[in-house]
Amino acid sequence: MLLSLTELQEMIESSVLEFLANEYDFIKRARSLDADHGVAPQVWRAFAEMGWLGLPLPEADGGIGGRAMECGLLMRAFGRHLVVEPYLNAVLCGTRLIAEAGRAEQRAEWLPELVEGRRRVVLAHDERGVADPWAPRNARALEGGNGFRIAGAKSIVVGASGANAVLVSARTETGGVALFLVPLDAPGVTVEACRMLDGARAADLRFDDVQVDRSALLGEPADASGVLGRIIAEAIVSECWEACGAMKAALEQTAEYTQQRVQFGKSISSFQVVQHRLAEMAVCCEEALAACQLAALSIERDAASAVAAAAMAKSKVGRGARFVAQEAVQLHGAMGVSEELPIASYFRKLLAFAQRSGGTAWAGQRYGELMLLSDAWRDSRTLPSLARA
Amino acid sequence: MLLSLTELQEMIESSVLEFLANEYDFIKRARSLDADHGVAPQVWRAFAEMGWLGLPLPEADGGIGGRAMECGLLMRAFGRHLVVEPYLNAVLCGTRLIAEAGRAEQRAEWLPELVEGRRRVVLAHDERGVADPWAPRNARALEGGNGFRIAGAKSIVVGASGANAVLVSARTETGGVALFLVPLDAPGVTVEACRMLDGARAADLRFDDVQVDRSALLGEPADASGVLGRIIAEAIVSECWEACGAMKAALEQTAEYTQQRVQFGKSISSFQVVQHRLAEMAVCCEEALAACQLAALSIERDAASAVAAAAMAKSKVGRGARFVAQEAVQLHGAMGVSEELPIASYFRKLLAFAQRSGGTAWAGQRYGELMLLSDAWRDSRTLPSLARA
Amino acid sequence: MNLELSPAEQAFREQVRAFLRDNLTDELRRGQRETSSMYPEPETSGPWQQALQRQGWLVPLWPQEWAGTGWTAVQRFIFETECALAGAPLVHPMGVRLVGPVILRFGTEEQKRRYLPRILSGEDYWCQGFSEPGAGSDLASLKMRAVADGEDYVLNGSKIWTTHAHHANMMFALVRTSTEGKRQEGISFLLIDMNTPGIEVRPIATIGGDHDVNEVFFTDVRVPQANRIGAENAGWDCAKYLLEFERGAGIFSGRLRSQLKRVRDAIGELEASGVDVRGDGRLVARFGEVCADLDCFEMMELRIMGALQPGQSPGPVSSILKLRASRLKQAIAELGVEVLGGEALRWRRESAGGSVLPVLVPDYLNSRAYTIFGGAAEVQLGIIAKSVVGV
Amino acid sequence: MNLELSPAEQAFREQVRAFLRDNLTDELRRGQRETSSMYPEPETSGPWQQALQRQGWLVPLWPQEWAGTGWTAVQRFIFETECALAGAPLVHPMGVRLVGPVILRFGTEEQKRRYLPRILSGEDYWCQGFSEPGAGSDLASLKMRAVADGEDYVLNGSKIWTTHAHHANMMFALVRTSTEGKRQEGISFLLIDMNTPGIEVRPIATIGGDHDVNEVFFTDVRVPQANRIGAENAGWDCAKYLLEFERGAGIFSGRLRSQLKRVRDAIGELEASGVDVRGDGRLVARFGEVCADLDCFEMMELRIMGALQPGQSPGPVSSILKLRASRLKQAIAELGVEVLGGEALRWRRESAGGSVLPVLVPDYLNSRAYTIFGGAAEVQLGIIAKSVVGV
Repeated sequence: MLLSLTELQEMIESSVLEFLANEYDFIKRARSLDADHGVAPQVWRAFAEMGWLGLPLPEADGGIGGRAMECGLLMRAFGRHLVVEPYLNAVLCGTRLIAEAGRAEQRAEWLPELVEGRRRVVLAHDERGVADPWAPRNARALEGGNGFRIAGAKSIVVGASGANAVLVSARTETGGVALFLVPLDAPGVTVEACRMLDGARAADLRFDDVQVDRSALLGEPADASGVLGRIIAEAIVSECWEACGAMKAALEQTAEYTQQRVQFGKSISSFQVVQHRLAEMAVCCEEALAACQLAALSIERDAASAVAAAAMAKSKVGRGARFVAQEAVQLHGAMGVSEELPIASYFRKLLAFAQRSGGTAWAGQRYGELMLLSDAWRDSRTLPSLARA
Repeated sequence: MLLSLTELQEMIESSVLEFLANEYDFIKRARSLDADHGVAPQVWRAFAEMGWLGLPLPEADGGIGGRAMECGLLMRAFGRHLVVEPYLNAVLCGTRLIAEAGRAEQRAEWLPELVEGRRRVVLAHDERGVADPWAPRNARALEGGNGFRIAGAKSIVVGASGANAVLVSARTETGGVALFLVPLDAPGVTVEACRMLDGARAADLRFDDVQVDRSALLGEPADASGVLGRIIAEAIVSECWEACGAMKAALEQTAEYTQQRVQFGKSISSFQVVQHRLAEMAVCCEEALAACQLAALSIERDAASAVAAAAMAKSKVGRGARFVAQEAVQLHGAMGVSEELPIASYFRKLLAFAQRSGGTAWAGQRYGELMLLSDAWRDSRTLPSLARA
Repeated sequence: MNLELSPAEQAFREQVRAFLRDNLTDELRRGQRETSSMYPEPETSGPWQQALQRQGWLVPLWPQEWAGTGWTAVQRFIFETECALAGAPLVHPMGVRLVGPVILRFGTEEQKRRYLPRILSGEDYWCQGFSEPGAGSDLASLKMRAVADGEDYVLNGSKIWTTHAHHANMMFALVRTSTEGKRQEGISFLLIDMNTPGIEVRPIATIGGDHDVNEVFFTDVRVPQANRIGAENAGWDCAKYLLEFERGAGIFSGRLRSQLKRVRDAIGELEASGVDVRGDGRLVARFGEVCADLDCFEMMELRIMGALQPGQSPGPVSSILKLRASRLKQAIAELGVEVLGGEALRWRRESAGGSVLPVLVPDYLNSRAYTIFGGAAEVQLGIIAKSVVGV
Repeated sequence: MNLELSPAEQAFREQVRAFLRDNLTDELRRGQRETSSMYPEPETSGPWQQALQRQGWLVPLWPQEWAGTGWTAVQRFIFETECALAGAPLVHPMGVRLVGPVILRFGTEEQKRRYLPRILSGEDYWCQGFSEPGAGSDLASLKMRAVADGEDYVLNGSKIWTTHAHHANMMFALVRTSTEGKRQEGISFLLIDMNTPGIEVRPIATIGGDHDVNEVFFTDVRVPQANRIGAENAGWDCAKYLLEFERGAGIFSGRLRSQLKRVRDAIGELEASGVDVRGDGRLVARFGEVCADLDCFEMMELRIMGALQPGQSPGPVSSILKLRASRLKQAIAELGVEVLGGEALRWRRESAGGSVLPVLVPDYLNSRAYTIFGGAAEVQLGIIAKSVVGV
């Protein structure tokens, strides 16, 4: 058992934090907010140069071989600095799915340019009205001719505007789920860009009987739900790490603000209710970190535990995020509801997190269902599970 | 519109409070706690002498003609003093059902002695596993011979031990609900007494094919679900009033205790977090009172609104009761979890309230369902509803 | 106690409804409905103010010689509730509810004759210059100086969080005319023409993306001393009176119910487009709890506000109303976001065909201000502890 | 960071399991399972203490020359977790975890030789005399006097909330030996034989109906000065060390999970009797949230406690653990009551056939004490604000 970070983990964390502290402070962040598609070219290039666009990929693919923990540390730093670029959906979902599920020629065609930051592929999975990230999709792919005809709609696909292609999840006639690599300029694809609550960009996509070659199918013509389910679970854990970083930053900024802000002749941090509120926020931050660590360290134990780990982390971090965000704004007073300080942006970021991937409350209920169905919860969740006598 | 109490209401409230202050302080209350069946004979006699055993009955039946508001004020005072006697289930349910639904000979046989306190009849309606107070019961009454055969079980029937008879709700063959007046010594009735969380007494009742005459049927052989449903709704509102009184007393005692209790050289009421906690408790008490008033004043508007009013009040008062009870104990420190002061008894009383009649959370959900099905919530809930153009 | 309306109250209610039927246009309704910030824009509130003024119902609480209605408190509750439930715009309160009563109470005859008619007609649009960067909940620490110079004061300093300063042509402000004695004793209450040279209005972007508030800078701004209300250094009395008057004026329950309608309408819209919202039991329960909270708030408000005599203020118990109203506002807004689910991630899609969906997220974001402005929740809790609980 | 066990850790875990298989009887398990108060009765904790002592595992944190195990922090986490999840009784902590370490650190050789073996054997059953009627969270305000008289102290005063004083033959207590100087500087740490004349134990009934705590009255009780640990008036150091040691000793996550098992078993029992518990989506969600809370607490506890070096204390961050453990205890207990629904109205039906239902309500009632005793939640929040947040 190792309860501290490895050298690789420390290196990743410190290099990301250093880069962002220099190149992504709250002022410079406006470059990304204002950039086309919410991606500042120099930032994305720097991500490539630092190797982060290949973070989750094996070294053979030009990656760093990072696993859930390493990705989590990077995402936490991203959360701390409210990074706008669609790293999660592009790298941790799109690139990674191609690396893990793609056929050799797909990997060869896409991975080098994705890792170098010259192209971007994002996952198009969410659909309006389907909260459960693991539930079957309504989009369908009908086999025909030398390929497939895709019909359906994907909602608020993060990073889709500006991407070269999307990985569309769709139900096939056999009842399974398949992923298709579809360029956004393919005939029949409609892209309606939108801005998101946290400043990122997304698009609603419509696929009106889009005809794709058989080669667009990601991987072998088999059910992709296994790998997709696992990568969605890991993505949810990554988004929890990101929230965790934003929560901590919001706490720190609030603690600092309350020390500076004087009312009734003393700093407001000297009021007992303010102190207790800050303490409660700190507890939420510690618990959120524990949720992320536990999820990252246990998510690879087996396939069944991936969904549980994601639901657990989402429920816990989501509830803490709501409290921290609301109290951070409240303790900032009027400053908290204006754009004079970054705190309003943290609030929106954490709200966006809470609403994503089915939402906080749903995750709690899902975790409850899973735990009541199995006896997994009866055992320690940190010690590896063992047959109990 | 009259926003203050009527003379009758003020008279009832002050006489109940005066009686209880003299005859039911926390020490004298032990008489009732220790009495057989949780009923101190001199207390029940006094209730009769004050006329309270006929409070909800028309004057023609020897009553005072009290409606929901008058009953509520009495129950609030009962809650304030943690009255142990089964007034609610005996008088506001049992006696009242006989008065409202009984046939002339049943009314003549029972009402005088009930009002005089010489006999007691309680409603036996709750069944294990059926949370919704308005849901159909599992107990059944089969018609046969010159009467009915009743089979089923009733759970934790308040005041059953020591009662002369119970009003059993049971499904009939036609699918309706009927009420039967069954003496507790009837063959086939098993009475297992138990003590309750709040010190009151109850019993689990089993009816093993209990044969009763046709005359045991309360009222005409028709469906009693209308009157039963309404009286259950009013009983729930009454139990909210009772909780409201207990909440207010718990707040007052806590405010007083925190002013006396010195820690770190000052009274703990001078700590800001304690002050804010007391303020939140006071807000809960005010809101609970409003819930009770609104329910009492609107419950008789129409039959449909009775269930809604009860669910509304239960949800609101229940949530406030939980907060006030927990904070009262917390602010009392170790004194709060001991029997050295009454506060632990208030905690148990309020917990019992929260668990009763389907529970607080269930009531909120029920109210949500009702409100989402109708448009009633779109109109003011205080101003009488009117067709809107 | 009873909630039945007397025949007179019933007739009054019918009269209000008839007025609403005849005067409240769909356009005005839509303007209010699509407002996510605290107050609607002048193009929505203005015409409605004029309609009320024509009817003689604009300023119920003013003395009858100055267009007051002489209504009972219950009548006023009926009026406010009916207006809110019908979806009528909120009248901008700065003139009619804030500065007007101060002028009525402390102004000279000349000041009354000059300002009150223009408040009633809407010719003057007012903003409030109280808060400063260093003075929020602790208002008495305000610093903006007004130095007497001939017949004028010369103002230097700044005001912040000034709602609709960019629309206003007049401001009422608290300024420091003395630094001697207790902090409260050196403050004066001034009326300032916003077109005076030296005034600069800087917009402040807010969390919900609306332009609602501003910072207002004063550089050597000359304001006639004749524009002072009350005596020099007696402005704190005006401010206290203003706050006291406001406490007796706000009826919120109808407005909150109208906000809840918007959430219910969003459920309808989403379900019409195939999203199953009500299948989520937790959301149904939350809707029920918020309804119950609102119902009780309405009853509490009616009991407290409906029992007032003319000119009476509810006293410290109004802190309970203020606290609960602000939290209910937030709870309803949060319910709206829960109803949206993943759709909440979308930022300000244009409203199409009267959809209420785009307004819900900004409404939630802006709702966070309700426990901050106008006496933060923490201040209210302190008042409740001291004055209601008595510790 | 990783959670994989090394071969040595794995082997240790197997060894613990084997020990539990061989020594943890059904009777001991049942004794713990049916305990609704904070500590099991001596008839349950005693035999288990003896089994641990036979194995040499009773006092992992003591020095190895005094029966300590020399385990790593991770081993201790494994041990505590396995014991708790297997349903082993809680060892009564007053001797082995509270007074023992104080004697080890501050006691004379003679005191060590006299008391420590009797702590290990269970021959002495200890209780703690810290709190007084006027001294709760503010412990330093304690007043019970110990006046030197010859070779003895003469004690007058009272202690309150004394857990298991009615079982104990020994008490360690803080007493006031001086009223000079700072309040902390006049306190001494005494070991008191409970059979000394003048001691009277009065039971205090508690909210859950258990007899757990007592008030202990001292009237002219003579205690040899030789029973003082450390110097006169230096007892505060002992108390601080005791609290500090305890902070590094508690591993709660397994115990909490074991409590949750009881709730899950109640669901099973109710469903077996025909009650549909899991049909209530809200309850399922609450179960999920409590599970998530518990999982995260376990991870947090492992990360903090598992990284300690021998003798090291986690410092102020232990306040987060204490706060969360106490709230989780309450949340699990409250979930138990929710599961019971209307059945919760029943007071203490006799347990029949190993049913867990009767224990849930008293457990909830008693759980309210967890945010009060041993450093109230408010005290922990104050520490967290100062030492973790740094305001």
